[in-house]
Amino acid sequence: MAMLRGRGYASVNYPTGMNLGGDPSQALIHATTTGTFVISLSSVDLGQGLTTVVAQCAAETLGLPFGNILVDTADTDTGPHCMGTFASRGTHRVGNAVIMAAREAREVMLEVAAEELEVDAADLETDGTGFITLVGSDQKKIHITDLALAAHFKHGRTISGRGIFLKEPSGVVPETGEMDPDSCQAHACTVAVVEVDDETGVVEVLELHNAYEVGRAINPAMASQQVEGGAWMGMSHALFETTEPYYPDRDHGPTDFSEYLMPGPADIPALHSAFLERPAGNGPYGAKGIGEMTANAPIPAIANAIFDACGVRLERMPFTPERVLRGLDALRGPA
Amino acid sequence: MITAVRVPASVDAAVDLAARGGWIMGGGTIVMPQVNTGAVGDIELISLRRAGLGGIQPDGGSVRIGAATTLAEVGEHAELGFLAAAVHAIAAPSIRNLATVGGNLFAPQPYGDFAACLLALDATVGIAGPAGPRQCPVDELFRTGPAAGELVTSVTVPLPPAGAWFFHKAMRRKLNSAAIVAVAAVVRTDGGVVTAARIALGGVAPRPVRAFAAERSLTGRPLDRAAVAAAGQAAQADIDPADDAYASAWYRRRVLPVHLRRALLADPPIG
Amino acid sequence: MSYRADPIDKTFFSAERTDDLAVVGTVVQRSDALGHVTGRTRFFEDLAPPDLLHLKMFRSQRHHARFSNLDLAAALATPGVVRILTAADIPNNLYTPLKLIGVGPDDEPILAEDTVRYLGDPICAVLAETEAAAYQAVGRITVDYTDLPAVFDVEEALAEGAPIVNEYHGRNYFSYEGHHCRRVRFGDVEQAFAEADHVFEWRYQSAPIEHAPTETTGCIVVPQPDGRLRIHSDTQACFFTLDNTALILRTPFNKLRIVGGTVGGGFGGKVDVVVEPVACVASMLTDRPVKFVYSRYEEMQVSSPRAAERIYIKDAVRADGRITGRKITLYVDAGAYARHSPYGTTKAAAHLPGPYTIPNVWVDAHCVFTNRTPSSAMRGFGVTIADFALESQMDRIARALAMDPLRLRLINAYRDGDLKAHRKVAEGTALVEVIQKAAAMVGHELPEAYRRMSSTSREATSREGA
Amino acid sequence: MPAQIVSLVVNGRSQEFIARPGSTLLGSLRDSLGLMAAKRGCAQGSCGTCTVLLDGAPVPSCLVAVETVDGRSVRTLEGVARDGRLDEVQSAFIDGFATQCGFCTAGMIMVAEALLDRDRDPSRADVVEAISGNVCRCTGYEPIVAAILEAARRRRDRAPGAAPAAAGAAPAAAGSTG
Repeated sequence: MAMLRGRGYASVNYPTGMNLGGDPSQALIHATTTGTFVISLSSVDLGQGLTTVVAQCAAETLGLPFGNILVDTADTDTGPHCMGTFASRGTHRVGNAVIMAAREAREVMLEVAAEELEVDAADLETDGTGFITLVGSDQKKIHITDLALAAHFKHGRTISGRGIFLKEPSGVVPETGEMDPDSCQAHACTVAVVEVDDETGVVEVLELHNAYEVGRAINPAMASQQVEGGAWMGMSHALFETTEPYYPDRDHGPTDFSEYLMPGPADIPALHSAFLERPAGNGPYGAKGIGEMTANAPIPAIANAIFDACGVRLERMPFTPERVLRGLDALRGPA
Repeated sequence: MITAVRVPASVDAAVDLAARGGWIMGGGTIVMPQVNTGAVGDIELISLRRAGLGGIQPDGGSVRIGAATTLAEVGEHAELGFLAAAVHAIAAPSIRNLATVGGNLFAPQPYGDFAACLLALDATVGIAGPAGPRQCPVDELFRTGPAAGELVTSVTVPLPPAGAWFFHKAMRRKLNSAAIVAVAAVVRTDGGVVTAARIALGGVAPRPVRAFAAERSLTGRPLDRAAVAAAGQAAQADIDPADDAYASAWYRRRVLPVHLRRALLADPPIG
Repeated sequence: MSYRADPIDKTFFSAERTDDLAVVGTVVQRSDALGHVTGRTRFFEDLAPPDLLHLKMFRSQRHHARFSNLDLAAALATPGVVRILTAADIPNNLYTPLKLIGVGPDDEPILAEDTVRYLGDPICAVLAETEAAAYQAVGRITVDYTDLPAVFDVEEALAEGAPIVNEYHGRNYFSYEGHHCRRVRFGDVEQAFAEADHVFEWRYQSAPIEHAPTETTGCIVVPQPDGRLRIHSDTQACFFTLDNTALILRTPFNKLRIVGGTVGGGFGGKVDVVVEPVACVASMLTDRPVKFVYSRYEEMQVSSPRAAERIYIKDAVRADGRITGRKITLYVDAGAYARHSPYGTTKAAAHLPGPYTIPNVWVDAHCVFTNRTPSSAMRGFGVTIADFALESQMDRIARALAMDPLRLRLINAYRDGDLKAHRKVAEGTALVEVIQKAAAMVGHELPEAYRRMSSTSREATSREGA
Repeated sequence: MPAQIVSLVVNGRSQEFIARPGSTLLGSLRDSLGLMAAKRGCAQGSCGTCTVLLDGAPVPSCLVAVETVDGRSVRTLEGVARDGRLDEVQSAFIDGFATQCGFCTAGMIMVAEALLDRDRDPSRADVVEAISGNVCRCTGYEPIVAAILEAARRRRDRAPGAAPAAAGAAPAAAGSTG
């Protein structure tokens, strides 16, 4: 018997946004009387962290602390339309809509501040701690809380903004497939190191190395969560998962988490990842969508590593011990 | 729909209730999934949780384990240390906190590794019923099942001699997996030669099964690779594997000799 | 610091990226984490309105059959059962979710009328005071089936004489503007094969994959004082669900309100609109709150999975590693109904031939109907399985040519300004750089010429194989 | 047979409620007591989202017929924070980005509480085994394992050498290996 080790590679790209466009999302933003900005959306956070990253985008655009932002979402009576959370579109579409809304609100904020400070709005800047200040002056400044109170009670202004992002819907030329399917593309290269038990066909993934180009990691810890969770799902798809283990035969479909096989905490590989950033011109601060793609590259990387380890080419997913062992048996010839 | 949940405070009370029908329940890990999906008719549940069936009592060369003893308790008991690895391979700790020794006898394959251990150990099952208490070998219980109204009260496990206990379970992941192949065996040797072998297999038949052909093949031979390989081939006659969500019958049959060898001989994989 | 924040290598694209941001690019704590660790986050099923009714579905036990004599008497007599909904109770029983973006035809009944097309196709919905009573009643429903021939293999489904899975399509494939598949035609692949040093053709296959969110798909519908319905849902797309539901209910859109946004894992599975419509009908007809939540069995076997795909790739390759032609035939196993599969198949066609610049490309991407659980959206669908095939193919080509697999990819990698097969000019590309970075991470040595490659320009030597 | 009155000590408080035959501990916590932290993920004991501590030991509450645990002590995630202050496991989960969708979090934290109550200095393997019955579909598990190990460190740092402080209502074993 032997444990055979191998390394495999895969490089991929992934489109951001609904295929062919036509998937708008809106955002509304307004300041409360004490200078908290409430973002109203109908977008859904599946756990990927949308509500956190769009608040970061709003804070960046407004020039205010992150703590000044609240997100109120996913109520169709109170939030404007969002196409939904799918197609790696949430951060990109909703982020852009929020930035557009926050820009409009920032303009009003600076206009009111200019009136309060009796200066030109073009000469004002935000300092990131909550103050709007005159460029080059320590004295001429006003805190957003005071400003918001003044806007409402004194100037009769709403510090608010509207945002929408829409990539216009487009079609496909049916004869040629000519189309404009995406807003931008993120990229990844994964290297897998596996060990194959040549007596049982069991594959263990020892290491996954990932390089991801994401445009901009708005929150690097949360981008890492996507890479890490996706790498696990990709490994799970590669080695374990299916609702029809004997596809296309329908029998023996798993019905619970005992039968539906996924790697557990004892089965996870060492993971090493790094980001590159090539900001997308149409992305929120350059960000591209990476929510979906992180499960993709590990699958062929593992297939290729298995071949490298033992010479068995897996053409069918998942790469079960049976499929690997049948391949090994075929290579070894009749016993 | 469940019509009542009874929690009798004695075995006699449990037997009385069981005589009227109803499902006996140990930890609930087999019964409650069916209750929760409505896959039961109008029945009573009879829980053994308070029937005084817990406890692990060493008695000379054997240990009596109450049927309501949890697998977690078995796994932590000093006298039963040789079974810790087998217990550890069953489900997850939170399930083992509920699942009982008695219940595991009725776990459908490819679950029920502990039952396979009991088969290899030639355990005796204590049974209570309308006709009074009785003892029966565990393999007989597997063949015949309990009679109507009977319930398992204990298992008594003869302790294997030092170095004679073997257990190995092939799984689809490292923890918390049903058996692809489970091998439990008591193999006695004298001067390296097998004098007696009692091998039970899980995951490869509708019930845990004795590998009689493998036992015959092994007995009288040195416990080495050649003998174990021959036993592995012989064991093909002992099994009746099926396809399921975990593995195909072909795969189970194909890897059985590998796992029998890994159970009986310590030869770590060569990296 | 106990979290993972993978390093950002700023040596790449340093001229295009800046470090002048204050909040973006920093690690702030997740705004939802406190609720999660205290148990205060409210998921839809944590709502407990009084007088709640439980809905359980009676489903097809056959792959393909006509049925008659649906007998509900014993079920209706079960204590606690309030009502049983059948197809006749659904105002617009026939739908398809992508009608909102102009995709048709309607091909899927909310509740089966006289035909079931997969194991698990919903037939009628039991409403009861308790979950147990609803389950018990479901177990007492009987129906007479007349089995119809079923087809499970995508290529058999497309063969002459195959049983028709879904008569609303009339054929076992989704029709794209009159074509039997989504096509890409770019250059002349046949000429590329004729001129190639090597031609490689292999086949790839996947099986259906479940999203397996820890929280199953479901909703609770609560009638409101103003006569509207408030739908607490774990949908991934509030308005998409609202609009589809309103169409099925034949009710004004503003009669409905979706409250959601807290979802116990989606991964694409909660984009289908499969629980809200029937739960809303149930709530309207009983004037009571109704909960319809999938059991784990339903989530595993009835909810739509990631489609199984079969992919044939034939490549024309020069001795130096340049891929000059790629012909791909893709079959997406949509199961019995279209759901989001026509979209996913087009998305797959758009993704092909992968992140490589290949001058001659031919793609036929078929969206095929079979008698299995309809597949639909899942994390990266159209791309995930294609990438398995494409990147396996790249590895096999490299081995056949005895080439470094990363150098093969770098030679063929798409760059800014390249024309893709779907005729969009590539921009913002970075495949070269992620390969270079990954190579560095694992100590995979690349020659100087390959380390100097860039996505922003194509080196003159690449056509000669660097 | 009619419904029964069941008594439990939940997070240190005595509670009584009426249970219909077939009710689970999970259903009773949620429907009768309004404690919603424990989740129904599968009702089969295979996902771990409903894990609570029964007399200090983690169990899937969906598999417990509630009449069978009458009189016993139950601890849920609602009983972990004290006076509004997060405990070490909760804070480590936040700081370590060990949550995404949050649906598995309650079960994961309760398993961790039971582990750290028994063992002040668990190994990585101990943590991995402890959570091996709990499914997470988002994170890939590693951040959860890391957060539990971090929580153990924080708890040791806070009370070096002391008996576990957070045993609370659960009469957990006071011994430790640390």
